[in-house]
Amino acid sequence: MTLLRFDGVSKKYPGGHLALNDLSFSVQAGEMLFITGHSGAGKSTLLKLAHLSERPSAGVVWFDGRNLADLRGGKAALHRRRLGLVHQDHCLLLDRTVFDNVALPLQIAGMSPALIRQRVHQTLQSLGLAGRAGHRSTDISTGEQQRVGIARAMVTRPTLLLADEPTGNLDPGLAADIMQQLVGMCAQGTAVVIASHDLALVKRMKKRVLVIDKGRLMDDISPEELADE
Amino acid sequence: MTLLRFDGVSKKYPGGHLALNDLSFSVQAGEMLFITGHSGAGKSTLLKLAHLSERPSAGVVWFDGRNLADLRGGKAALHRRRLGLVHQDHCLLLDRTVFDNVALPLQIAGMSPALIRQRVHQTLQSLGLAGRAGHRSTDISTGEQQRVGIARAMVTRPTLLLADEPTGNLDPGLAADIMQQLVGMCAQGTAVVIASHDLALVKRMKKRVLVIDKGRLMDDISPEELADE
Amino acid sequence: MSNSYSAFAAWRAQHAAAFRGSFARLLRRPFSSVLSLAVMAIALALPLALAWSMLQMNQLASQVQTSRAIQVFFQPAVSVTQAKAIAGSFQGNADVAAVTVKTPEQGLADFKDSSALAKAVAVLGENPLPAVMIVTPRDDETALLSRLQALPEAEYVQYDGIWQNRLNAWLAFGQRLLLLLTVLFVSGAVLAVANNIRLDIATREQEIVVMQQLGAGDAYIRRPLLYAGGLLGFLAGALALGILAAAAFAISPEILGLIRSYGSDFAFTPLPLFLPPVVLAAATLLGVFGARLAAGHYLRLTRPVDR
Amino acid sequence: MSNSYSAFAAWRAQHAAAFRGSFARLLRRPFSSVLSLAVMAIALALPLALAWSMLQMNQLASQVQTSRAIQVFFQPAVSVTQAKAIAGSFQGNADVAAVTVKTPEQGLADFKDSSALAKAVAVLGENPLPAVMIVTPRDDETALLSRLQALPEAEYVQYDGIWQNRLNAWLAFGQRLLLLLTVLFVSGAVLAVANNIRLDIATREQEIVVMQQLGAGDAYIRRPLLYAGGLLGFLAGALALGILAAAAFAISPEILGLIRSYGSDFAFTPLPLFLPPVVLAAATLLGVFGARLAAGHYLRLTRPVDR
Ligand SMILES: Nc1ncnc2c1ncn2[C@@H]1O[C@H](COP(=O)(O)OP(=O)(O)OP(=O)(O)O)[C@@H](O)[C@H]1O
Ligand SMILES: Nc1ncnc2c1ncn2[C@@H]1O[C@H](COP(=O)(O)OP(=O)(O)OP(=O)(O)O)[C@@H](O)[C@H]1O
Ligand SMILES: [Mg+2]
Ligand SMILES: [Mg+2]
Repeated sequence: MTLLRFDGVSKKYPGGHLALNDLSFSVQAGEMLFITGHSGAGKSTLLKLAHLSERPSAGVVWFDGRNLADLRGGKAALHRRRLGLVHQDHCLLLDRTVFDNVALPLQIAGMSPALIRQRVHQTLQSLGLAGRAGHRSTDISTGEQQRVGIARAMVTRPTLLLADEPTGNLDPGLAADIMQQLVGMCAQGTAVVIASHDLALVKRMKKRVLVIDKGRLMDDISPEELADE
Repeated sequence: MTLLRFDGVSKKYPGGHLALNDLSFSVQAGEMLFITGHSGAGKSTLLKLAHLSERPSAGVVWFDGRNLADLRGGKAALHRRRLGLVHQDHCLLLDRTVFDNVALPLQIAGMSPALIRQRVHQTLQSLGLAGRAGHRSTDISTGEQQRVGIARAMVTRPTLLLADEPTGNLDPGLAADIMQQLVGMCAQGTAVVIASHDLALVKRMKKRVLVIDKGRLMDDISPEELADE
Repeated sequence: MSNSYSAFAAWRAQHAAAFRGSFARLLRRPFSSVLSLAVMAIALALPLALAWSMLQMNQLASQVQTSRAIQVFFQPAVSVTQAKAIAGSFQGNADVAAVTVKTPEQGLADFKDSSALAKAVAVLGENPLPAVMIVTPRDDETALLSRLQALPEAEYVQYDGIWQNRLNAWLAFGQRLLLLLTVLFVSGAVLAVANNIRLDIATREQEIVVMQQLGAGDAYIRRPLLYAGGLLGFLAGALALGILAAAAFAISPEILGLIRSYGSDFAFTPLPLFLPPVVLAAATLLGVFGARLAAGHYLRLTRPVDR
Repeated sequence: MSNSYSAFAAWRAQHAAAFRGSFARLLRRPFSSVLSLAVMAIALALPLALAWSMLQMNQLASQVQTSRAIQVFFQPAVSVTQAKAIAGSFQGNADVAAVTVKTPEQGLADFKDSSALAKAVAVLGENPLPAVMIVTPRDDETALLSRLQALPEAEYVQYDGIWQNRLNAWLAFGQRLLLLLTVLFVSGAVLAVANNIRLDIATREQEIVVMQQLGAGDAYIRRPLLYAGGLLGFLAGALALGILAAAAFAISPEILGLIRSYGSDFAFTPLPLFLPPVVLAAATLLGVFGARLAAGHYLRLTRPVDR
């Protein structure tokens, strides 16, 4: 089943810069997919369009059979709740604790406090942050902040998880660990789209890879092709 | 000549966490040096102590023959002006343009506007940001923001450049480019200390490497040892 | 997402959390909270003080109106019956609003009530007071005055027209001044409360952005801000009432002086009892309203896509 | 760093940049700037309006004091010389502050100046006015009053003591009220300006942090904040003067009424000319001072290491 589909999508920012140029591709439910490209290629822009943090200048983004252009206000908010987004600059609330940050999307969803506590602790545990739950999110290292951001996106068990450079501040060992967890989520039905410039990591994962350059789709490499190499 | 020296330095954060534990090493003027370690090992803490953004709980940090503990207020500010710091989370002024951000340390130093313009444009050029000078720093990609942070640290031609994960959001090609520029600065006499978890990059550079783990110095690998491998 | 947990329980929990959060935030920055509160409280206290003074003045002015009366002191020889007959002859006149006669006994009773002099009169044993006719003029009183003065039975006609006019002019000036100040201050209070809350919310812009990114609806984001606004408003209202009480205390000597100058028949209105709850409710509403406006502004400003 | 560029030029350039920056910031957010300005302007206008009213009242009260005088109208038969002799006999009395005699001619001149009635008198051809002695009492006037009333030459003794007392009580009340309000409002204005600027600076906390990280000294960081504070203060002061002028216009009918009730010898003090520059300077200083306080607070709060 096609979960996400870009259909001739372009994005021109107010300044006039064409960040995405006539991009088309689709993502199946439960699929894992990498997006690579140089700095400024348009990776983050692509994820923002899927997340409804930006709107396309041309073309249509489909999600679960719906045109995202039709979702406004409360409906757009509901759409965002079905997604998990790992921001490239973690985007945590700095005056709250690690626990509160991860609990936030569950609170927004109206989950019961007991269930929230259980879920959050379980997720923090799996990312090696168990000992940091009570720390303010300013008082942890950048790599730890990045993992809190990942935890916040994973904790709701979303239909689609968008991760923007999730391992930029992590060492290779930790990065591999986290990739394994994302693979685990995929196995449970979450589609995962990861923007990354870490070519070594991307190649090792042997998943589908989209290569974009200057806003254009240059290549769509299937896992089989990578396995052949 | 020894530029920077850590002498039995420990750092305990208010929460009680021991981020650095009895660390001693020194950096020569014009030397290039990498610091690696897992996420949360204490890399950023080490750089912050040298930059006087934090103070040690025990031990002494020497810079250019002076005990940093003696520098307070205006003197601490002057010390920071002699340094360039690339923050792990770029730390740009988001309501200003790329140009204004890079020009800021020169304005603080009281340089003439004409000279500032020349220097800033030259630095932006060398980092592939020439076309972004007039953009607001919110309106560029994260990798571009990271490069603006590098430009801001390089532009003053400091005695010591501290770079915290400067290539976390850059693709390998761009990362290698920027490393070359830092090597160039070294050749002109700037000592460069880089915290990085990108082991592949670190190994390729064949420079001295400090490995820290849980706040302790585990290894001090000389360039010769790396060349031998 | 969880069926066992009712929507109502979730709603209640979110409200409780929003309220606790607002309170915690207030306590975390005591310095700025106190400063903001002081500004809002003073802004609220002033229109209240002014409105109350105005009420007071209006009431006094109407009491003072009654003493526009002309008092005709009859010669001792004139009997009460005669006096009443003369009063009757003025009753229907076009420029007379009211006529009454005060008997010597009534006059004495007045003295007894109000003055130490009454004692001396009591000792004297005999009532030296004349009958007095009190005429309240309608419109221009000049003609009436000369008719009264022409009465052969009149010993002395007392009329304080000039002073009366001056006092009225002063009162008119005072009332207008108070009205002006009240208008300025009510608008000032609304502005000050709204601006304080707007600036408070401006420091939370980042929080709003993150919430929106996580898919929180406008109502969810607004909730803690509205609670914070209401809380600030309520506390400012309470502080304003305290300031008001202190001010009333400070001005009491002058009020006593005023009462003395009018004798005992001067009624002074204290702060009405219904005021505190009304002020608290209004201040809370004002805070919520200001927060609502400001939150709307920032929600539109930071909204990811619908701008 | 660069020797060809003088330290003075750098200093000047930094100041100019700081000032331009403050102005640009103000214009970039017109909505919040206008709101902040309005609050500060009203906060400043009120103590000014009150202080001016108080000045006015004090002056009027002292003018009114002079009419505490007792006027003795002599019988037509009493000549001016006789009147002056009687006046002389009262001159030295302990309870007399001043005595003057008004001749019939002076009395007529008064009428000519001020009233339509004067014309009728002029047509009459003859001066029907008596000589008048005006006595200003010192301290308690009861004894003096009965002595004057006992004068065989006196036709009528006019004295408005009760009304005088009442007016005095009103003035005392008004003055105390104004003093109270002025104290409240001056403190309110200082607080409002300081708080506004503090909240403005709170939204720039991140900027302060980055500057400190780059090695900027406190003075460098503070400079644009002080300029912003001064600019806000200056504009608020200008707006306050505008409000004041509008208020003076709105209250003018009542002031004219007051003047009429006192006849023509009532002097009304207009807003003094030195006021606008003084207000502007004070408001600017207040803004700079508030910014200085708030900036100090945030510099300490965000300082990298010296906390
Ligand atoms: N302000 C703080 N208060 C309390 N603990 C802190 C603070 N800053 C850092 N820490 C803790 O100190 C340890 C070292 O932090 P540091 O930022 O130096 O790590 P790092 O090596 O830079 O990690 P990363 O690679 O993730 O950036 C971490 O465990 C972190 O949680
Ligand atoms: N808000 C914006 N306004 C104007 N231009 C923008 C904006 N955001 C991004 N851009 C530009 O669009 C291009 C693509 O940006 P994007 O953030 O998608 O790149 P990216 O592939 O994520 O890069 P990186 O690897 O550096 O994060 C960049 O050249 C950037 O300068
Ligand atoms: Mg990006
Ligand atoms: Mg770090």
